[in-house]
Amino acid sequence: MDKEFIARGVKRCSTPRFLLWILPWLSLLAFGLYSAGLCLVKGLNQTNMDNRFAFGLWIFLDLTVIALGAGAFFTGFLLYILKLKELRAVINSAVVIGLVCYSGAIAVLMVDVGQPLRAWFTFWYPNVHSMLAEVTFCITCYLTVLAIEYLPILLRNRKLREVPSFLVFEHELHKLVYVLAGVGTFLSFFHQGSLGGLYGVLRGRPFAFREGFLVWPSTFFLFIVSAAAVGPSFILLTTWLVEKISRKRLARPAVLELLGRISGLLLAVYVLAKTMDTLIWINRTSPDAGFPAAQYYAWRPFGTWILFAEIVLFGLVPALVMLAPWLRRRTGWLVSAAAMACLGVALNRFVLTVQTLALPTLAFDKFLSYWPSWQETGTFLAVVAYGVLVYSFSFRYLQLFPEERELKAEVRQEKEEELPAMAGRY
Amino acid sequence: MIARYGMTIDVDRCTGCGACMVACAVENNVPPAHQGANDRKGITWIRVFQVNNGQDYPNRRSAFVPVLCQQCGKDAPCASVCPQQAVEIDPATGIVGQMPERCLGCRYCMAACPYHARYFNWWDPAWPAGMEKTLNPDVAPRMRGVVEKCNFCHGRWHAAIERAAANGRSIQAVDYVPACVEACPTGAIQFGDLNRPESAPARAARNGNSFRLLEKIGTDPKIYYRSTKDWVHRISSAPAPGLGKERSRG
Amino acid sequence: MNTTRRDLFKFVGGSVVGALFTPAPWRLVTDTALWSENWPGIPRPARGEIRTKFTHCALCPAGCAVRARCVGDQPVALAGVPGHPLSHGALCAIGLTAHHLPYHPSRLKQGPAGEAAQAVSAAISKCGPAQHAAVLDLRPGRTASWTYRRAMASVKHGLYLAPPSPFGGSVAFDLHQAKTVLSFGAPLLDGWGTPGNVIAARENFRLIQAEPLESRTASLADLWLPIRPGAEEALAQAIANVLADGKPRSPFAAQTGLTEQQITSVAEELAHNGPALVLDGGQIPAVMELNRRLGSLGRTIVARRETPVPESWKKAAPVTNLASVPDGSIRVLLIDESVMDAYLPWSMIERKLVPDDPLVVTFAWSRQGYARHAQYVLPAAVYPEIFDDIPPAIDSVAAVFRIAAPLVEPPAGMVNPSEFIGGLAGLPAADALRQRADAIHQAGRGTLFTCAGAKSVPVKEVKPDDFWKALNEGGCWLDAVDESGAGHRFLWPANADDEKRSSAPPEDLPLVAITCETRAAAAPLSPLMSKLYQESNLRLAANHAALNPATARACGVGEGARAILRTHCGSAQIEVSLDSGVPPGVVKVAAGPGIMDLCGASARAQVVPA
Amino acid sequence: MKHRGKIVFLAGVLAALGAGWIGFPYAIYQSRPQPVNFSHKVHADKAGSKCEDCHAFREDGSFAGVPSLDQCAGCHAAAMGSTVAEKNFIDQYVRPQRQPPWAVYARQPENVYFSHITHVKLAQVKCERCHGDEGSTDTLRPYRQDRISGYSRDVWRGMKMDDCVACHRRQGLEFSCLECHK
Repeated sequence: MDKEFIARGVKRCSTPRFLLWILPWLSLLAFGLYSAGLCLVKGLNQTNMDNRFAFGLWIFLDLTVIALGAGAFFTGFLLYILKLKELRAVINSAVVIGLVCYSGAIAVLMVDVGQPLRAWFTFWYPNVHSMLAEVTFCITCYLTVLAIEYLPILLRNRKLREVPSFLVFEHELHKLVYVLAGVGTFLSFFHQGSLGGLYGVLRGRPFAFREGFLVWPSTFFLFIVSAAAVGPSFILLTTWLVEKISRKRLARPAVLELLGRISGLLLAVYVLAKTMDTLIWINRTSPDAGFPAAQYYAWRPFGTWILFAEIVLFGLVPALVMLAPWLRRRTGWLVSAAAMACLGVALNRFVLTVQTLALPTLAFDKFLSYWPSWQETGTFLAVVAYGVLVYSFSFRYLQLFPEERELKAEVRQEKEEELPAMAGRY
Repeated sequence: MIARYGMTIDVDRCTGCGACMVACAVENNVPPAHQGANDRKGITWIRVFQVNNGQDYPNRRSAFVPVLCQQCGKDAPCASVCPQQAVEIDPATGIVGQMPERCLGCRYCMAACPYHARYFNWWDPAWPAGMEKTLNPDVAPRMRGVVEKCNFCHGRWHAAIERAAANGRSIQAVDYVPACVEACPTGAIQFGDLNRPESAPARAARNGNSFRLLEKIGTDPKIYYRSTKDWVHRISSAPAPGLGKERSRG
Repeated sequence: MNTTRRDLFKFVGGSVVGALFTPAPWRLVTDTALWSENWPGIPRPARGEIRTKFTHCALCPAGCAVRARCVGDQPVALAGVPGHPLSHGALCAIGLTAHHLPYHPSRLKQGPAGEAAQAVSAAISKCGPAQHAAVLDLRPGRTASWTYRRAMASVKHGLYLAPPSPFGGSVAFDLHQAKTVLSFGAPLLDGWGTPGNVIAARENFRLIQAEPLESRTASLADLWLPIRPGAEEALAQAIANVLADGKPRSPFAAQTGLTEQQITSVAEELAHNGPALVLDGGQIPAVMELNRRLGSLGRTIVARRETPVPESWKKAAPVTNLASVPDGSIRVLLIDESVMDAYLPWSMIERKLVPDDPLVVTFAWSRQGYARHAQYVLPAAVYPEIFDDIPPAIDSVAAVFRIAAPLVEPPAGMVNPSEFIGGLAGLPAADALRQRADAIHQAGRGTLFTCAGAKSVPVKEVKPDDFWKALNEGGCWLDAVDESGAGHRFLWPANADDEKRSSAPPEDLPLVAITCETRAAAAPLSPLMSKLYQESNLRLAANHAALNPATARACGVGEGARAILRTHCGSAQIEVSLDSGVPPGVVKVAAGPGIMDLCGASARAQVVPA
Repeated sequence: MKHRGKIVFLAGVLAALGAGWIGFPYAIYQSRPQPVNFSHKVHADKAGSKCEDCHAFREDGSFAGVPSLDQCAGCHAAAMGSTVAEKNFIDQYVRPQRQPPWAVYARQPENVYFSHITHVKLAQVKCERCHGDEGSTDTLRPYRQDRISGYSRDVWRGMKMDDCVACHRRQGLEFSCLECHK
């Protein structure tokens, strides 16, 4: 029934089946919105955060999600600025993912603050020294950029094209795309960095505090590199996932491999930098603050294993895998390496947010534990569901993978006849 | 800087009676605990911790340490992080001010504070019926969802200024004492202007038995603790895991 | 021409664009932000002229002087009165928040006064030969106490009961004279006597605290002797031995859990660094014997004169020690718990009542205390509403007279205990305080301290009306110190419940429960005290207990676990926390009325998982 | 017709502008009459009283603000003039000893600390500087308060934080938030 919305030349599953697919996600979203509503109406006493664990699941989610969403700007950067034409195959998908991640992050932030009605003060009375102000500015700006980047994709929808003015508008927008990519890249570099700075500047938390260059602590730069590294990995991962779920070939293996290579390369750089940073921190920064670094890892359960997992297991290993051509060529290795890279960055964000707050700072403090309440978890899940939904709709009605059509043609006919039932889960 | 208000707290004199904690709450219109509150969700601008030498009975020795906002120096960890200038250091008094009406409740400053001296309003303030009549008119009650903390009883500072103006005295670097200082029955807490060499905290700053919490992280606090016991001095440094367990109550 | 949907879109689009160029959206954004400053539920403190009133705190026998900061007539903050001869400007946490008490959620608003009065007179007429109608006064020595005694003198079978007290109450411990103080678990620095006075004297004496737990006092003492629970008497004996013949006799020394050398050094200090003073919580004869041997009697333990009373009052019932009343002999018991020095375990009172339907009437501010056991609960005014005097504290050498003048008007429907009990005997009790004040003025001794100017004047120089006026404005009368007191005969303390101490530990009660925070059980607490008991764990909250980890393991309970505390008086639920500073085999439990009924000061106990 | 679309769009713009500039400023306030039709003018001229006669300072330097009933009753125990306003005042408030529920035009938000004495006595700021010529008005205009924030309209015009800050900045007396907030 919604055929005229679906792009020409691609096949999508029947409407009922699509509804069946989005139904669980919708219900999850509904539940999430309910729990978020509770937090907004009744206040943050609905969460398990407290004065000592001032940040919890949500901030961890924000940092992670934005790191993963970095694929949007970085792919744009590679494609439009560095002219890596192959990446045209995934750029639209990247933009949607970016949009999802950033809007989701901002939505959660609005629930996370105690007085959302005053959130705009940050723009009216900004404190230029605050990393959080920097973050807020960049993220909101970049979200607008993403929205503008998303528009052409949206307007290219088969039905909307019928409006002539839209077509013109879309065309005009398209000329902007290079500018947008440039601006987006700049903004993203900045706020990925400030997100890192968020914790690096906390001199009161020697576990997170880092020295740096100019006004920025080292985490500022580490975050940029790690985000840039993991962004492509995440796009790789999602593309592969969508291919699996939709039973379609959406991008050529070469594209995924390229993504993998870029990811691997940057990840290697990141691991190197991170290692150096850690060594400096262990041997200078932390002891200077009177905190022998060994102490941090004496508080169970956060032993040195977490450091190892973060740098070696989920850093070095995937980097090497993605750098080794013969491994990269095997989809299994490539995808799992990408997954590990994503996990590694998530772990890094977890350490910075949760472990930092769990560790005592005063001699008579205790090691703290925290477990999110169902309202927090619900809100978290809402973002996931929201992401899946937006992506599903975009995938169904928009051209996320330009190569899909050609690839479809290449696909041998009989394959489709063999198993018509399986044709197009979407 | 006109004045630099600070405190000296003699740990050896503190009996842990808690008078300072309730006097503070009375002065600053801090509501009684919501029944869901605990020692991590409550609001105690000044909180007395019972610390001990880490040994067991019968060798256990305890001391009481009142911890309030340490009123850090010019690079206070909380001031620089606030995204919308709700935290600032008053150049006229050196007091680290927190503006609940400007605060959006992001709690970044709480994560930044190593002394856990900042408190979030997890609930809307609530007093038993009729008890709101006992609120102090010099301090505005805060609303849910914002951060608050000790500001050396700013209401009293305002009152002191008015009194000075009425009596034709200078309104700069006025003399006043915060509620906790007034309430302390043993005189363990003393308050004064660090810029005046003869003031109690200024003298404490020069005293050999004085120490400040986590001096090494360079926050330059204005609260000087004092004790003749060596093991008490250990609380000024970083936590040590082994001792950490059972190291404190309060 | 008909409007299409596209027109509609265009119009809406246009108005949206237009709206952005009007103040409306921006003002709305601002207003909502401002609304969040004063949305419903955020109270607005009343403004008005700031006035100062003075009174005395009636929450404990210390009766500290209080300066109230009022907006108009409403007190908004309490503080001590610097320079006060007794309280020296100190005020404890409970006293600092007392102006909240009239609004306490669990406060009693009304009660069946008339009904109770009839029931009482009916029950009195039913009294058998050996039965009594008694008033239990939990703060003897007040003017109200005299009213009770006068009433009971004329009421048939009337009896006036007071809690057991050292030497019958007319004796003071003079810390200012002492050089060395040995305290057997007396909470010297945690609410004992007049806190301000103790602190003022603290510089001059060396404090040795003999106590199983590292209490607040122990942790601040110059020397803490961690003795075995219940070994106070043994230590006293052992020290006495040393004083007598140079070394402790073995059985005692062993029982204390201290080394002979420790005991000997303490004894020598007491002997050589005098004047000495030995204090204890529950009056132990051996301790008093020790004081006698150290020559403390008459030096650091001195007689205090009675505060003068009108001659006409002298025909009053004697003060009877509750402990010395035969069990099962009280048919009617009126308990005045509107003010309370200490909470007596209910079991101690209950066994004095007749077995067949005794009548218990209590005057209380809430149902938390003895009201739980009474047939009639009559709502009494609570400080700072009450109009009552506070007898001298245990550490005040001179007789004093100070009044808790009301800072707030009591609500309608409150019952005044002395008017009620006086009414039983047809005594007018309304202006008893004034009569007492006049009697004091006639006696002409001593000085009057006025808070406003913080100065003292001889009573002789004050006119009776001014004297009365001053007393109502927080003034305090201090008697001249009685030099003749040295020759005072000290009557030995009646040994309260020694059978419990002497009995061997029963198998099923392996632990010793020691109650702390006992003042919290006696005085009403402001909701704001949650700062100490709930929002921090500075003090152990009622019905919370601390155990040594080893002991807890043996009992099968862990940190934060709910458990049952059993004693020979019954059982109650407690919440357990672990503290390796608590001696093994001991339950440190915070007193609420329930726990006090269960354990008193200390009792054999058992802890089992709930 | 060709421009139809544009016209419709413009119509929308104009409609919004009208509503936003003319309708909204009225809608946002709710108006409340003062309890008594008090005339500053009469008291200033006839009674020859100055501002500080009624709006006095206390010894501790705090500002009494609107006088309490007994202060009014000091003169108006019985009618002095023949005005209806005075008669009503005496009947409704003086006799029953009921405080008139004055609505203070210049009442700042709860979190604002303003010291009259430092401004009036030390800085010699004239009352009119902030309050306008309230002292010479003959009637009390109705009190208008913002429907959402609940703040008085006068605060919005000339007594906003920005206005305070602007003046303090000129004097070089701008220190910190808690200087003027409580």
